Amino acid sequence: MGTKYALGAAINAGLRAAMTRDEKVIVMGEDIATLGGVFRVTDGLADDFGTDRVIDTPLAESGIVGTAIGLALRGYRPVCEIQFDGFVYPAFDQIVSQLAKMRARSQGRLSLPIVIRIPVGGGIGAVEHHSESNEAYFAHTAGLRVVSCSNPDDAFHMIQQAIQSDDPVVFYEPKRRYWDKAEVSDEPSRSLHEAAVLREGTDCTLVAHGPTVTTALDAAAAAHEDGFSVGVVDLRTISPLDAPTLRKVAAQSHRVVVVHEASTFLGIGAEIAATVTEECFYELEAPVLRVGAYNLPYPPAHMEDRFLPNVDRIIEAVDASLNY
Amino acid sequence: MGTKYALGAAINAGLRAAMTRDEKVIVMGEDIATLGGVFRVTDGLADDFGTDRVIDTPLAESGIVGTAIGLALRGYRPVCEIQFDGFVYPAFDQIVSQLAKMRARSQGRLSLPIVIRIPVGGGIGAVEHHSESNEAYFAHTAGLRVVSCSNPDDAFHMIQQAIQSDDPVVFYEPKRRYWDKAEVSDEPSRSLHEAAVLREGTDCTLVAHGPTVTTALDAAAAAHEDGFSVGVVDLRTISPLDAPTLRKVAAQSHRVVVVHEASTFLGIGAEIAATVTEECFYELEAPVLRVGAYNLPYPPAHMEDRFLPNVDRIIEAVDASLNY
Amino acid sequence: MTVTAEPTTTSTPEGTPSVPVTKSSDILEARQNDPTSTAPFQLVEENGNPTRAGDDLGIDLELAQQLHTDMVLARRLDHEALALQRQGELHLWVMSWGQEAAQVGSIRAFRDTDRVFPSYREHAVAMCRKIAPADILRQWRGAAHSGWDPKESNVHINSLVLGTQTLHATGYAAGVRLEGSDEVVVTYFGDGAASQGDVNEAFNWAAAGSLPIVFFCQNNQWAISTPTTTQMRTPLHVRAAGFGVAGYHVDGNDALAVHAVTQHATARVRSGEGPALIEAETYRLAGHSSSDDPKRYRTDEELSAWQAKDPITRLERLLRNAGVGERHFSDLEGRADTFAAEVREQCKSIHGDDLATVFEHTYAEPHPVMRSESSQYLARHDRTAG
Amino acid sequence: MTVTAEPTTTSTPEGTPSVPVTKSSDILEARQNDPTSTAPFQLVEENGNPTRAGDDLGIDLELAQQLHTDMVLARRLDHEALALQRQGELHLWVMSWGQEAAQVGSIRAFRDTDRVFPSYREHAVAMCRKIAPADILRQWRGAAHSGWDPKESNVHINSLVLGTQTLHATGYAAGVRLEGSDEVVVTYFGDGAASQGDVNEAFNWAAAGSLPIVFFCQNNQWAISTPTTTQMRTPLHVRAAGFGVAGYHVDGNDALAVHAVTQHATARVRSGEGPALIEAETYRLAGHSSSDDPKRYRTDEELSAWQAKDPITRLERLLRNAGVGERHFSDLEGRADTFAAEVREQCKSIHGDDLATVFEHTYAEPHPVMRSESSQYLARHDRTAG
Ligand SMILES: Cc1ncc(C[n+]2csc(CCOP(=O)(O)OP(=O)(O)O)c2C)c(N)n1
Ligand SMILES: Cc1ncc(C[n+]2csc(CCOP(=O)(O)OP(=O)(O)O)c2C)c(N)n1
Ligand SMILES: [Mg+2]
Ligand SMILES: [Mg+2]
Repeated sequence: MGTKYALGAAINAGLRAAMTRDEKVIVMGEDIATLGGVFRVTDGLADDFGTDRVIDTPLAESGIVGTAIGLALRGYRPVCEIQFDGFVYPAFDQIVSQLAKMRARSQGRLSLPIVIRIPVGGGIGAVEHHSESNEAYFAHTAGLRVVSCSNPDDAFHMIQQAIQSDDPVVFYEPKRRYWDKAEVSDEPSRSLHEAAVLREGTDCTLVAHGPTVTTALDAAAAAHEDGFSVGVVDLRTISPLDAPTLRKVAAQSHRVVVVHEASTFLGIGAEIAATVTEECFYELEAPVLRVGAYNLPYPPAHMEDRFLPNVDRIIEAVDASLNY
Repeated sequence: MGTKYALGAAINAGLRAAMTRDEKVIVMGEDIATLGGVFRVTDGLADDFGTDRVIDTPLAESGIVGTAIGLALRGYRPVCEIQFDGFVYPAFDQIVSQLAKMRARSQGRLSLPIVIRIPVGGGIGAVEHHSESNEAYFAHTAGLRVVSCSNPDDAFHMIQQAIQSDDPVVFYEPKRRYWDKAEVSDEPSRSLHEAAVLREGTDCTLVAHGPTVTTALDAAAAAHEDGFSVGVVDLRTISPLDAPTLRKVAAQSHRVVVVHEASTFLGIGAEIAATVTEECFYELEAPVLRVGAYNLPYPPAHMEDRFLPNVDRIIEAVDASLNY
Repeated sequence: MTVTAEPTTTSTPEGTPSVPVTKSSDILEARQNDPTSTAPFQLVEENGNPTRAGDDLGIDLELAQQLHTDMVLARRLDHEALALQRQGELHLWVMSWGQEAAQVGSIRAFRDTDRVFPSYREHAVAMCRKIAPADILRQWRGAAHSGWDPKESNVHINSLVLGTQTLHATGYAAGVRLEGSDEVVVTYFGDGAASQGDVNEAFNWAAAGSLPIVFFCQNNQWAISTPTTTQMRTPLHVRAAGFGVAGYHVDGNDALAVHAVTQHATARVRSGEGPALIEAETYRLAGHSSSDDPKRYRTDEELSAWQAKDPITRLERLLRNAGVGERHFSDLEGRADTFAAEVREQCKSIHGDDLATVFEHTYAEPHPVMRSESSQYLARHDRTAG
Repeated sequence: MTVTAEPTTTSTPEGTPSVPVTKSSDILEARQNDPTSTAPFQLVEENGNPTRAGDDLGIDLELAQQLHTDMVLARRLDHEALALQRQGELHLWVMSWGQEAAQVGSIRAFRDTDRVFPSYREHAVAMCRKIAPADILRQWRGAAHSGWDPKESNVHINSLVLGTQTLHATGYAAGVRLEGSDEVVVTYFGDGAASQGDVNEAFNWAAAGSLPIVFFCQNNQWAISTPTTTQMRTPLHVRAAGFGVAGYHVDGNDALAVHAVTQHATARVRSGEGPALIEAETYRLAGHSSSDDPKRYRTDEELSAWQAKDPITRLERLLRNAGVGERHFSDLEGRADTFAAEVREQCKSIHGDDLATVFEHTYAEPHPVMRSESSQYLARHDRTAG
């Protein structure tokens, strides 16, 4: 392609490509057909693929995932949109007890190639339930795959890779980055479950995903100004983690700081800290530190800047790591 | 008291004491009144307190938690039973978005003193959904408290402390230990959110909760035979963690192995590893190791012995830690 | 083809002492689960003339003036709030424009001691319960997640996860019933929310327990861009009757009809006959929220057809026909202007608390993570200012 | 008091070519959402005599023999399985005892190409779909989480989380409809499960989409210890009608009536008229499961009253009255004995796979955690034996 896409438009293009390639791919959710989704990520799909394949559903998340399971059993590859992160919980049972477990339950006989798209995270000044980061719940659930894109190129390719996967994939879209533009390549540069080392560092490595990748890059640039070599890894895949890449950067930089918007307590940072420490105990010069949201319910928009990890808090953690 | 109680009977006695003390305490759930619950934990309560306070509900978990919230807003202190761990997910939205967040949402104006009792874990040869360990989901959720009892004395006191708490508490009961008998004291020996050091150790400390505490004690005894001093901590509280106690034992024994029945990936062991390492980096001689279930959906009963952490796997981890 | 909607497992005696069987209650009782009805119950036609039922029941002019006043002020809140949103003073606004009759007509039929569980669009309800503009706007300014103290207004805070509040209301009603109180609980929700499992669990739970609750559905024809035809096959009042919940169908743009039906249903519920559902057929004249562009999904014709049914115009016509003098209208305009100024002023006076307060409000009892993170936080930031 | 249950947003033309309007279909059609009915539809009385409707429609003796055979074999499975459980050969058994007519009467009215979504008690259904005893018992022996390949039997695996399968069935039916296929989907669930949000979402979703699905409720009066009066206020077929799902009410202990109603409803669904629900009034004669003690919650009188309605006895009486010779019964006894031996043998031959297989079955595609944990696991244990 080579042309610039906003992240949301890149997902739209990726959905389009997947639907063109495979007529079993269908897209379903609340307000996704006529309206094109509240973020317009599915804009125009109903016009081009028809309302048999781009389906406005009743307003029921358990129904969306539950019927998607039935459609998958019939041979379809449903891509479900959950309108906002905070509205996925009514579907939790269908995701955790049915979607995740059906393959193991059936001794591998039944596959459920379903993608659940979730616009995630804060920073858009929204009301309650519209800014949550709930990847840890799904990452803790065996049977699911969980990925998180941070830029248009990944968004375009990862959504297609997720749709091609025969496993269920929870696909996180960083809603406050929907309008960020960048070039999109013709071919994916890596497989779905590989992390990307966006910046090499020898003093410390920041590990981030989704919306916080940009923040981490900014922090690394600021640290560079101060004379420190700070690397950045874009996780991309949350479950499974790309442990080899994490091990590599930990061994190289001896210090790791994980950044995410979810609360730190049992957030993905805890798993990364545990894994990296287990595998690189002697290489580490400091414990893996975590910069996440505070362990509070997502606060009113007015307070979100102070709630979310930002460059200052990342730098604070890098300093703590360097001075440990 | 001084008399011996089975763990299930101790909870029954605790509920009875709480209901006698405060008439706003009500107990509700599926099959809990006439039948006394599938594990008979609420046996006889309906006879003694009446079916206004011991309520057989329709078969709907979201309804149980959702209406309990309404009852709490009316001034009651509902204790909800979820019949089995795997059936809590239909209530996930009400627990995570409503129960956990109502107090923060209302700027502290509304308290929801609700206890959700969940018989948890495997080892009873049950069919699917009856053996899960899902504490990590709730522990990651700010606004909830999560506790786990391992013996009759704690069961008796902790259920009362949980009911007295003005915060919502997820209360885990180790179902395969329901029939274990032990003495129950008149007064609680510690507050709800304190861990218990059951055995001191200088070479390594095992940290366990609920059903795996007995397994950890057995492993520690076996290690002792082999000449190692292995301590055991019963977490009791999963959220908040008792970090001071964890720090203390880590500093003392320099090696920590966490044991739980949940999958290790983002299980509570990950948080304990991250926290302990962060706070005791220089005291540790080895990374915190985790012994949990494999990262699979809970398998058929026929395979559960090989799935669950057992003495052998704990000893294997202790050895790995000692030889790190 | 018809079904018995009369509950079969619990008897519902007609004419219990607390619901006197009068002519008006006969007319309204006949509307409960009425199979012959295709049109919702009306007292006032669009042109402001009483319908046949309006003539039979008689029009309460004093009530009409009150409801008209409530509606005009509520609409003014909407105008001001949307303007404030456009000026950047609010993050978001969800308009209740066009739905005023459904809201004020219903809430005025309850006692102040009856607990309300709203969804998020019930500003007109909130105003009738004397909730201050600042408290209504607080949430939409991003300053707080809720605006008022339910213990004062007897209105629970808004629920944004659709349908969840119907179960809270059901549980609250179970508490009311346990105490033998004669309070009634009312919960508001939309046509879209009715597709959620929680709402249907609530219908069933309330019916099974014969609880004192009124489910009030504002069927405004749309759930964002999704029409009711996508949500359901039968009208909601029919569905409710299937659960054993007494179902009523009313013109939600006719404030007097809404009031009459609600009053009737509520009396029935209060007397112990179990839950009722009122489906008020209305229309959201504006977008779903200040972020929405309704032109993407609905036609100008549909909009103008509903504009012709505007609930405020209808009552104004009725009042003028009935000879209510200009004074009412001009006084009201003055009052609305004063109110508008108040809204603007109160809006700008809302200053959210600092994040520090959230550490205090998340748990009732001491919590070590709160303690340590709160001190970290305070060390990072000055406690004052947001 | 009655409500129109005829869906209002979609027309359902009577007498479309695919549902020929015959006398029998008239009788049965009249049973759909029948407001005058308090008693469920019957063809055979408890004493084995045809009812008035049975006389009118005529009794199909061949079918009766088939259903009788199915039921006797299914009951035998229950007896053997419970005995095997008591001997420690099964971890758990959930008896369908008493519910055989509801199950065989319904499943025999579908085509083999119609996909079934069972709950967990539908062993008689599974047997009619030629699922082997070993495959039925596998799950209850703790050897696997499911027993059979849905692609072979066209029966989906059991769902233990109550009600979840109704949404899967609804989605599957949506797929059937997208393809314009004339398949019908059927899902089984219990009176207790009907309180779950998922089941009601499924009713609504299927009705709104006019999907080709039959919801089959075995109302066996109990959900473990909880009676239907605690679950709901109106009978379930009435609730379904409220959603716009055609509701039928049938004596679930009358295999021929269940068959007739199901055949009728299914033809209607197949012809594109949207979903149907059949509520079969039956009784679980044994405990909820091998772990349950039903004496704790129900009376001996209730049990004996229902024993008198035993579906097998009823059909046996009918067959004997109709002059079906002893041969049928003695042959069947022999067949049941052979079958019982087969059940015992197959049960003991079930050997679960090793946990190693779960590492292979959890994900379709390579997964590093599976790979590394699986090798750890294999290093710990010999791959063979369980
Ligand atoms: C569980 C859940 N899913 C999705 C949403 C997003 N959402 C907010 S309002 C809305 C439409 C609601 O429609 P309706 O219930 O008819 O109420 P109305 O907005 O028309 O008043 C949607 C889909 C939500 N708030 N909660
Ligand atoms: C979501 C969920 N909650 C609770 C249970 C536990 N449970 C298993 S069977 C049962 C009763 C089911 O009753 P019903 O639906 O009438 O079916 P029946 O057992 O009578 O066939 C219960 C409560 C479950 N399996 N799933
Ligand atoms: Mg609406
Ligand atoms: Mg039942």
